[in-house]
Amino acid sequence: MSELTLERGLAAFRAEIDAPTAAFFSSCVHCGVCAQSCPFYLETGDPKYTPILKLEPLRLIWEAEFTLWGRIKGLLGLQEKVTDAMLAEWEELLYDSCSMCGRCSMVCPVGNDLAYMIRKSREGMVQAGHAPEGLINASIRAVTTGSPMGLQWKTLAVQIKHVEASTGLEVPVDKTGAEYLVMLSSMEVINFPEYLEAITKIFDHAGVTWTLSTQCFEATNAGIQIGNKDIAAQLVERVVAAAETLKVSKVISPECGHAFTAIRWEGPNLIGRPYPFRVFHIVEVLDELRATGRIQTEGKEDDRLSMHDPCNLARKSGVIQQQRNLIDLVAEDFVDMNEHGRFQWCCGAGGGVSSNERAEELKMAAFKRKKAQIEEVAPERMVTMCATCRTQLEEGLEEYNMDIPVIGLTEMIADHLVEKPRAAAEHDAEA
Amino acid sequence: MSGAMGFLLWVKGPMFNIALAIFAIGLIARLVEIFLLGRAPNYAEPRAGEWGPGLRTMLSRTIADPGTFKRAPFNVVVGWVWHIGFLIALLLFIPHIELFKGVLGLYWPGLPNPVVDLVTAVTLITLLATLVHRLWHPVKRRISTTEDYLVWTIVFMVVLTGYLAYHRLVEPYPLALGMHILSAELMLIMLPFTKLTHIFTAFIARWYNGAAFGRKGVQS
Amino acid sequence: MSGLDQIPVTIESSASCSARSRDFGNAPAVLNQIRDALERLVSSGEETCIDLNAMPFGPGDLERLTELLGTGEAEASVEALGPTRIRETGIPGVWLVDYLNAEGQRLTLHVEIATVPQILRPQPQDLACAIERLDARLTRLRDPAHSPLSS
Amino acid sequence: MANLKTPDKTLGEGLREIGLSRRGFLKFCAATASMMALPPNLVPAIAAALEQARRPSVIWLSFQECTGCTESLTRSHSPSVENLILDLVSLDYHHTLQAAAGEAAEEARLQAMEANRGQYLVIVDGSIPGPDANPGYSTVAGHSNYDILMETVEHAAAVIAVGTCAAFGGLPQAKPNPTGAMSVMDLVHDKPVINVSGCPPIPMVITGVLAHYLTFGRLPELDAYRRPMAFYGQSIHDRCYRRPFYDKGLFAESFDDAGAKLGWCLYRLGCKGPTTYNACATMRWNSGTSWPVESGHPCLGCSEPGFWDDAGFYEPVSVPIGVTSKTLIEGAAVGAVAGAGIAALARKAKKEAVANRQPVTIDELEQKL
Repeated sequence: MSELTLERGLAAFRAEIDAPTAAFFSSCVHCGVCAQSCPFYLETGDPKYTPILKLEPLRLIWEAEFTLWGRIKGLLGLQEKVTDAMLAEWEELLYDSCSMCGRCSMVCPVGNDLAYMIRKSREGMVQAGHAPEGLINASIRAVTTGSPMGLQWKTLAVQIKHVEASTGLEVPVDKTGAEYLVMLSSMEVINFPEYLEAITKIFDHAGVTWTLSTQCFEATNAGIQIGNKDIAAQLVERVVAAAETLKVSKVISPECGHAFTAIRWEGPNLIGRPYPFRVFHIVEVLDELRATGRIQTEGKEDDRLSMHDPCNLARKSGVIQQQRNLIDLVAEDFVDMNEHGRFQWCCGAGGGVSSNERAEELKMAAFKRKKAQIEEVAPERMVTMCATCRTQLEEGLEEYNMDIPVIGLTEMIADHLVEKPRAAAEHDAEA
Repeated sequence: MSGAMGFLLWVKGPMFNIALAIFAIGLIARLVEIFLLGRAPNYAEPRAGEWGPGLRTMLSRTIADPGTFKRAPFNVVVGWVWHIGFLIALLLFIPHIELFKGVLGLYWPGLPNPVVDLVTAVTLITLLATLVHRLWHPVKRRISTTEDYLVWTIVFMVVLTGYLAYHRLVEPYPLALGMHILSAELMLIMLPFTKLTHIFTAFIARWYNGAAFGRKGVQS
Repeated sequence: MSGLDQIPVTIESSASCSARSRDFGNAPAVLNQIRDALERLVSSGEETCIDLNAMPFGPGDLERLTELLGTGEAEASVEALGPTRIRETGIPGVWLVDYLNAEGQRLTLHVEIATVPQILRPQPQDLACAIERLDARLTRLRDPAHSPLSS
Repeated sequence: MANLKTPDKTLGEGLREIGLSRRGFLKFCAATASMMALPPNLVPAIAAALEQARRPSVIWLSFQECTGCTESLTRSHSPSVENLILDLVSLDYHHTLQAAAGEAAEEARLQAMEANRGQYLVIVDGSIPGPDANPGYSTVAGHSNYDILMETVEHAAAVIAVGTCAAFGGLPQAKPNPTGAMSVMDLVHDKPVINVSGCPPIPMVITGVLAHYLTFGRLPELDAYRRPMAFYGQSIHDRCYRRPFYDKGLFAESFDDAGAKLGWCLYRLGCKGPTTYNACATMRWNSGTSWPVESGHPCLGCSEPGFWDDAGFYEPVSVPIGVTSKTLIEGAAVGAVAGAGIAALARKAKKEAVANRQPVTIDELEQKL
């Protein structure tokens, strides 16, 4: 029976090295500025969490096998080797203390995209058998049950019934030819059922045709978080198959950061072909509806609101202005954090850290950076658009006894929809 | 022939050729190593092109974002000062321009010697500051390798010997000049095989970074 | 041969010939050196001699220096191994001593800071035999057989 | 040249005998001090020493040379003092100047050597084909330069190598050095050797060194290249009246530009002043009239070893020797091949890693729990 070995790990590291990786490692001057962008270092003060240090195994393989000098050093017996013990030591650095937020990639003076290389390093770690237990479990559940939390359609079916009862609207399921296929995340289904109700209302209000798929409802991708292409590709294939079955032209990624990265940016490359449909984050879709006048809102929230940009959505996907357009529609007193958008700070839970139980302490330490940011602008409530971020914010704020509720942006929009202009809106749209 | 003049003629002649050849071999090898690796095709629908954002990042990374400046002002300011000082001394000192003219055939106007002299003194001080920072700052101390100290030493030696030679503080002068040229040659030899490569590859790295983010609609 | 007159010749005005009426800034340094020496002369009587030949003068520097020093009242000449011309400058106690060879070419040029330049003073060894020499002449004067006078 | 034995009379007595007054002697000493580049306050000491000095015997050997050094010396323009110095030595053998010829000339040399055994000075101009070179490149009376040199210096008090050829090999030693030329100090190891380099040396420097020997009876303080510190202690650049322009960064860029006319620094025109140690800037040439830099021409560095093989007379000091962009291009070509080789190896390994890649399965992951 096959097993994960160091050799397979080294081969996977090797296979990941490309021109950008080589350019990045060639350029690092050990200035340490990346540490100043990493919440895990800043909030623990432990220099081993310096981002570039986390990449040492990948760098060693690059140096030994991809450079002239490394080859010469190898012949002289001077080249350091990557060992199983080293990878075991680095497991904490590559998983527990990195949310792949990509902030270091934005500040590195020589332009190294460190998050890109963390993602690559995890490929090697999985093949070498050095992934954290929490992420292994999530991956196994995702592949075997379709959801990293083991959630099944029947649970969702119950939710759908509730939504239909409370709104009096139909939640379309398996509707071939709808414009949008709506994907969900298990966390939303369990923790934030308001989301499904909100989009049901908004799409009804805007006259959008959409559907859920019983074949696949889960957009999150444990394979991306653990860092394995095989699992990630399997999970993406399920989404693609569902979309192709229902012949939709657009797929909507839910309020979840890494799910968007998985199906929007990595998906086509994992399956090795372009999609026959386009992928949008729900925030992008809502902003598009707003821009074309298909969302009519009334009333505004009058308390002081601030917003947390999910890393995967803002810095790593360029969705930054859209959520601000939407919040301006429904909030009177919105204040941005000092560093937001592409320079926002991670909540600390991304990149699989939240699925990695043993990283709990580090995760809460990293949150202190976000907490400080929140304290700076002192909002009464926080708005965000990622279920993982939202959970982390809620847990973190509670941990520090800060009475600041966190709400999803989509729900907030749904709460302000104009009640009866539906016929008119449809009329406008048709006109 | 031996002695200081013999040493100077050796570093100006055979040694310079050796250093230049190793530099050219190493640098081109490194660049070929990088570019021949290529990138996997990207099937994800792009939000924007790669070239524009890539080129912009090549320049924009020179200036730190305000947050980083606030958190690492020493890195940013001292890094800037010594890099600019080094470049001014390297590119705008008239004897150096004559060297470029002699080897490459390219030349440009220079700065008056006292200006370069002042800049060199500032560069030396800031270089010392970077060493102190490297030894003192926990992150820098943790990630520093022998190579970092070796590279620091050679860069410092290049500037220091240049300063000593200009002020003729070492006698005889051919020895002072020879030591300066030799230091520069050692730096040239080390360049393609150490982090000094960033002089060239940082711009490639920045392009890839800018292109990757730019493709996703973010100016990095 | 006819090719020679095809070479273009331009005659530039004397204004662009820079060696005239321009100095390279070395005179003030020497003047300061002279000033220090004068102070020593006044306070302790110590005399100083500066060899201007050893100065890295540029064209015009020497002229500038002598111009700044000016001309004094005393002038002397010594005929020994060619002429030596001694000239007091406008600064009392500062002398220019110009050693020339028989063809009038300069051997060396000194600035002497002294009450009287060394070369004008009788030499101690000469002074020692001065009385002897004068006595010889007196003897000759008393003994008419040895006239006419000659040395 | 008849009297081959060093006379017993002192220099002071000799000068007095030819009717020089004490003032004349003082003047002679002042001129000698200036010539030796010594400060005027040493004149009394020089006078006292010269008073007691004795006339040495000098043998002048000329090897692979152009007679420029002799020309420099004999055509110097303040003959009275330098002639006095030369008159005060007993020049017992000199190819160009001696009246005797053929065997009589060689006999004079041997006689002088015998008569002044252990006390005579040997002056050499020109380089010497070394012991391993073909001796036929330069012979005198059928004897190789090497043999004559070694024979003559054997009982000498000291050797003065006059001119860059004798001091450092000079022009004959320039690449590819067909005659296997060597300098005096390459060959003479057991006698004091003083180098008076320059192509030619400043005449006053040649006589200055003789005067020093004459005055103090010993050799002057020497630098690392065995040159008298008094003349070679400072570089041309340090004593150059155009130095302030270098310091300000004002350079002539061609021989007829405004900078050249204003007398700016000649560094960019190839001046070797920074690396050249000589007394031109203060002693000047042609009886103190001018010197190369004053006449608007960069210093060639003629008093330094290897000056003929440096980058070129009109290449600035900072320009490397024999380096062109060709080196870069050739290096780049080799680098491209090396880089491609490494990249090919890496790509092959990478391809293999991809081809042999085993997909991660749930079972494999489960084993790790």
